[in-house]
Amino acid sequence: MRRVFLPLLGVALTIAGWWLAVIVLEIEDYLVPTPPQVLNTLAERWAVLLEHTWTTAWETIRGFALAIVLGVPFAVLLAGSRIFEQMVYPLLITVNSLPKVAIAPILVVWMGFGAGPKIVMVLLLCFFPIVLATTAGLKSTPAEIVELARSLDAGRLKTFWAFRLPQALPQVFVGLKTAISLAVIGAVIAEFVGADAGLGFIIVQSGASSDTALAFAAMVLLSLLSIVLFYAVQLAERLLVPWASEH
Amino acid sequence: MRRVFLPLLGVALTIAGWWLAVIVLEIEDYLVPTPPQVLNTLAERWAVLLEHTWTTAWETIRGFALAIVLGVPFAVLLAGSRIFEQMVYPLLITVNSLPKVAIAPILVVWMGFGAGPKIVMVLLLCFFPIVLATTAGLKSTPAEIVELARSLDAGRLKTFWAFRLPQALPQVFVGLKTAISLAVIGAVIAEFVGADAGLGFIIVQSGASSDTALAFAAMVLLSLLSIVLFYAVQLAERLLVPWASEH
Amino acid sequence: ESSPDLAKVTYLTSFNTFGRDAYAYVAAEKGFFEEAGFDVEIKPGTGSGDVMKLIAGGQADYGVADFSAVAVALANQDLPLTSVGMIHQQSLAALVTLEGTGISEPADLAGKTIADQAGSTVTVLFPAYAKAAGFDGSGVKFVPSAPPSLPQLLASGKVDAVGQFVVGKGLIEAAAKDREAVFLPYSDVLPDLYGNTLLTTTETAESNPEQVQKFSAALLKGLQYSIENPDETGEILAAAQPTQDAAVAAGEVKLMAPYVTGEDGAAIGAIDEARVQGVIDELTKGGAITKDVTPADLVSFDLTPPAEP
Amino acid sequence: MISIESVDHRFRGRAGEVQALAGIDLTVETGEFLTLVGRSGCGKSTLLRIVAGLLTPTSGRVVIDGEPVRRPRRDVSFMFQKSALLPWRSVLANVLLPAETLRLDQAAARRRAGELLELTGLTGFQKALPKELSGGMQQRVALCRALLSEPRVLLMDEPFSALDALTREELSIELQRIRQEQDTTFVFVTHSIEEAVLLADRVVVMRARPGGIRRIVEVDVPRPRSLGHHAHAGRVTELSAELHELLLPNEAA
Amino acid sequence: MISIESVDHRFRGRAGEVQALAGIDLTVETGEFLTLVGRSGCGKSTLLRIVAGLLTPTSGRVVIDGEPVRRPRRDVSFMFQKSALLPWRSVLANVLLPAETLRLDQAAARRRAGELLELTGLTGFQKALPKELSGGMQQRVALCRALLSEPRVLLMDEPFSALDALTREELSIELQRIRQEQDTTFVFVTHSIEEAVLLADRVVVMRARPGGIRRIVEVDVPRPRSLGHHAHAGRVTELSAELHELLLPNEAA
Ligand SMILES: Nc1ncnc2c1ncn2[C@@H]1O[C@H](COP(=O)(O)OP(=O)(O)OP(=O)(O)O)[C@@H](O)[C@H]1O
Ligand SMILES: Nc1ncnc2c1ncn2[C@@H]1O[C@H](COP(=O)(O)OP(=O)(O)OP(=O)(O)O)[C@@H](O)[C@H]1O
Ligand SMILES: Cc1ncc(C[n+]2csc(CCO)c2C)c(N)n1
Ligand SMILES: [Mg+2]
Ligand SMILES: [Mg+2]
Repeated sequence: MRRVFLPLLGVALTIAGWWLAVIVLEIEDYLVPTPPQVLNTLAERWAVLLEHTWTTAWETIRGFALAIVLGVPFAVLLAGSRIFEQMVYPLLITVNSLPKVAIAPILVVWMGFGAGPKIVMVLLLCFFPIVLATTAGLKSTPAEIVELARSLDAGRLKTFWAFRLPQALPQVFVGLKTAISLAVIGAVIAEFVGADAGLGFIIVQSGASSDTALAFAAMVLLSLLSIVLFYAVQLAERLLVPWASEH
Repeated sequence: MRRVFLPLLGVALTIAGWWLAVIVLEIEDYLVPTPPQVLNTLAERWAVLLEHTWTTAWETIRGFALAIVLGVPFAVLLAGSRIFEQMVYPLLITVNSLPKVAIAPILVVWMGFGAGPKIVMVLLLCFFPIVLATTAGLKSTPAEIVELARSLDAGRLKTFWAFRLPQALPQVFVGLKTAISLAVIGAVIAEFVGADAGLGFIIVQSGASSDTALAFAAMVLLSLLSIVLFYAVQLAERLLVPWASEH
Repeated sequence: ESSPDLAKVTYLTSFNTFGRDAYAYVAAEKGFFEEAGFDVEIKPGTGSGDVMKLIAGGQADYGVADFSAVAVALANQDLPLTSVGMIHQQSLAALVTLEGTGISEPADLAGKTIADQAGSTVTVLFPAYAKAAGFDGSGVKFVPSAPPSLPQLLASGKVDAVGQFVVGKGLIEAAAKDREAVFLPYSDVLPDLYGNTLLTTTETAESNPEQVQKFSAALLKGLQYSIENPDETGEILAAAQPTQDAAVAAGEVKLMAPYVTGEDGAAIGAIDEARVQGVIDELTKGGAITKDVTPADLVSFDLTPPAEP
Repeated sequence: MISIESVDHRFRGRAGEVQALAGIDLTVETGEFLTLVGRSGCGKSTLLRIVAGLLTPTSGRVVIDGEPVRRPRRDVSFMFQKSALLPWRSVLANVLLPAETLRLDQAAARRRAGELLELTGLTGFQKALPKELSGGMQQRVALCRALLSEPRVLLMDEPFSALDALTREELSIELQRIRQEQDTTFVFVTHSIEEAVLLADRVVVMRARPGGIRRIVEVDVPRPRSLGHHAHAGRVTELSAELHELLLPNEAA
Repeated sequence: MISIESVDHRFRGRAGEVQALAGIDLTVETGEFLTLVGRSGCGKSTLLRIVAGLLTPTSGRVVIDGEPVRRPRRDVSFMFQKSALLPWRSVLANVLLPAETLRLDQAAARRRAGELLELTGLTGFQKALPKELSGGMQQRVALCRALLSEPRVLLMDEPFSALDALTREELSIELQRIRQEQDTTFVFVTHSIEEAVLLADRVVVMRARPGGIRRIVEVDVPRPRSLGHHAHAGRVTELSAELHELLLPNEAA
């Protein structure tokens, strides 16, 4: 009960805080609309907006899954070889530090207007946090567990699956949660360039027509999407790491 | 020696890879320039570029520092109270999931054209990874250390400083490293929107004059800045967490 | 639904799917493209720079971009692009301020602060504009800002004026609430400045000139129809793009109409070599163009519609 | 005085519910040295943690010096079964930890830490990190830490389990000295009957599942005591045999 | 046969360099039960880890069955001083771990795991997580794990330190049975002289700093042996006294 109720209360408080801010700070509604204006827009256009939300969600999910599939093995390589790590880190940081808005057009020129560039952008944003956290998690295996694995003559693969990964899972999930919260942004940024669907497209459209209520409606959906995805990851964590109780 | 040499080799390989990609994939230079073109630009305009790099760096550093100063205590509150955590998380995710490019203009309208919006933007990007990792770190204190702290009648503050934080530091640093790699992007995105200095400004400007070599020169400096800041954080980690050897 | 003998082409709007770009949807809806033998996929563009890259990179066959931006890009870089038809005979670029700020004519701008997209036509050609308008532009401070924030910066009083297209009147007034927007179009003092132009690759222009001309003619027919029927245009756009408002779009089209035809009554789409040279000269003076370019480097004059109607 | 009043404790775990303690009633006099013996898993650690205020019993309560225990007390020191050293602190810093949390006089604490490290044979390892120590050395560091604050009550959970006979004996003597000088109350868990008899005024023998008190054996051997041959060797052997008997599984008692 | 050939080991730590082992020469026959005793910190665990192939000695080498040890061998099982259980695995899954890594027959391994858990009194805790067990129960789980694969060589580092006397005795008998049936070679570290004498063919007494062998004592008491009173009690007492003597700090021997 509380697990569902408190987050909902949190959402309610967020909305209340926003409304209060709009009133108290006398923010003009061309800058930040009031919740009723946004709710109105949501109510009026929900069918269209939901469709665009789904477009963004599906891009996000695919990119995120790809980031896990590529990032975790990459982290295993990094954790396994100090030389590889030291050589590859600068490249990783470079890729991560490029402003994604600036490289989005390049991706579209390469890959076209389809879901490709969006998925790649989500991947680009999610990869680093996943790799960083997973590497750190894999490396933090306690000495006695490493020795145990060695003494049991566990091969590389077995050591990874049976000893290092389960131990690293709590940290891997920190990376996944950081990543999923960025993932949606990745899709949206890619949609800013070369898209005719998705919440990012809606935001650009509304931005250029000063329809702040529409822009905020899209951002509300974006946030909800992020929250849902975040809690989905958290649920996966609860199921996969039940032994790591918190203190 | 190796600690410096291998990352440099990594940088060299990155550049070589880029060059190769430009040649093999027959990428046109209006899209991606070749390394010599970029080096040329760097050589010709290094004085100006360095000044802009410094602008971005200083914004980044202040925003990152602010994110630590605000994020760590916030994480302490989150780790300490389950109710607070469950209520506040949706808000955090919301803030984190907003595409920063979309809210940058609002910040500029509020705070003007100075360093303010840039610092806030860096803060916005850095806050979540720091909070997430720190919270996870603080919560992963082993049961026996929690009991030890309790049995020694350590107060809340002492428990934090002497027991939980040192134990969480390796994980905190994962958050800091994720954050610092995003920090520079924050500054750059804010500069896209309303600035007359900084690497973000250079990128926008070069875009308008179709000077891709200049844009890439700025991105090279951006990457170097990110790499330097990343390794600075890593150095801090080495100094502060020497006891956590890696396995 | 699409007939197999139609040529499939991709077309990019200049920026998103507003009234100012609605004519492409009109050409599609009214069947002009199909009549000309095309099955056109219309994609929203994201500004001149991206449109040029996407066409050059082969992701789109045709697209629309600001002619000044095209001139700068083609002069400074090796972009395999060419103009094959002019959408706006006069540039839509303008400076906008609000009533009550004490600016009603160009000279009032002296010493003021203006926000504009970095490197946009408004910024680049401001010295030429000031000179032509006869005031001292050297004291004006330009603050580079993101396009979406421009109306808000103006409304909040952070700046005295912003760069904007003349069709953005509704946009500005939506932000400024009851205050009226005062537009100072560049075309008032720089009538030779072109607005958006239709682009394709030099390769397409050389290898398939008939196709280019057919496409251009179909698109321009849509343009013509749209300025003649702005309200219907708004509805066509809203039908194709549910997030657009028909009335707002119609308003934009009405504002844009005089810029499409131009003052001298040139045919829709026509490009004049002398005027192009004039644009190049101004951009060179302003420092935006640093290399030698000729009008022929920018425009395929043999493919453009004839100047006289 | 510590009085344990009808304490029950149940754990709910993966393997179902475990009744760890049932109906424990016990009084420990001030200055008494009480040892707890019993088979592995019979609830000794659980009982000690309840006395320490680290665990709230399912029912019943513990009263120390007239005050019901709700949370750890400053005058009670607990030595855990696992050393629980802070891996980022040097040996010395680990030992000095209570000086920080309990705000002891720093200079005096440092002096005492030096003495304790000397006593436990750890001089020269002050700067070492816990992971650089052998198992027994880690246990000795934990012992030093528990002794630093000169507490009124010392709860020790198998403090000598990783130590050799000689070290055990030396440290046993030290514990007896501390008790004599400071009138400290000891509750001491051990698996060594020898140790129990050597140190205790009374030995509490526990039974398992559910954990309960089987018998309390008074050790009526005069002090100072030491291992090996002495005047009361006969009585010691007798007591040891009795305790051995009591620890047998079937309910012989 | 295990032969340890002039093994030296130095650790470089925060507190400077520690010479943990110096010039160790020792041969353990196949099927022999060797116990290692020595004061805490004298290098017992270090020696065991070198034999296990977990640590490469600074100089010297270990040869098992004619093959120099470079990394852990599949036929050698190591039981750590700290239990080293995987916290995310149930008791049963922890015990079955070697079956996975060494690819033992699954059905047979499950049967054996059930027997071992029964033997160590852990039936009913198969599904429990390690943190839900008492210290001694955890140690028993680690013991079951070490025994699962029926190794040729068993290296055990204080395997009974957290167990009560009775459980120790029961498990000692089991170890002796295993040795008899499978001709397993044991190297067994303990702090209990009683245990050393009860189990060993030979007891190696180590000296500390640097760790070395002080004396090797042959236990010439016929098997089966058990604690308490029996025919050879006199010899056992004698040997125990000798070992006590040898463990004294000053170089008496
Ligand atoms: N990882 C390490 N780094 C530095 N020094 C170490 C390390 N491991 C052990 N030592 C040192 O080596 C010496 C021997 O340690 P070892 O663990 O072998 O002792 P032990 O005989 O097993 O002691 P105990 O009976 O207490 O377990 C000790 O002085 C210890 O400080
Ligand atoms: N956190 C826990 N969750 C579930 N069960 C627990 C927990 N802690 C202890 N138990 C159970 O309570 C019982 C008593 O445990 P306790 O640690 O008190 O035993 P002990 O007498 O100290 O044993 P040992 O001599 O082995 O240390 C055991 O059966 C154990 O499984
Ligand atoms: C989000 C966004 N909205 C509108 C435009 C188009 N636009 C409006 S004002 C202006 C500058 C004119 O000087 C431009 C290009 C854009 N590019 N990006
Ligand atoms: Mg216990
Ligand atoms: Mg040891």
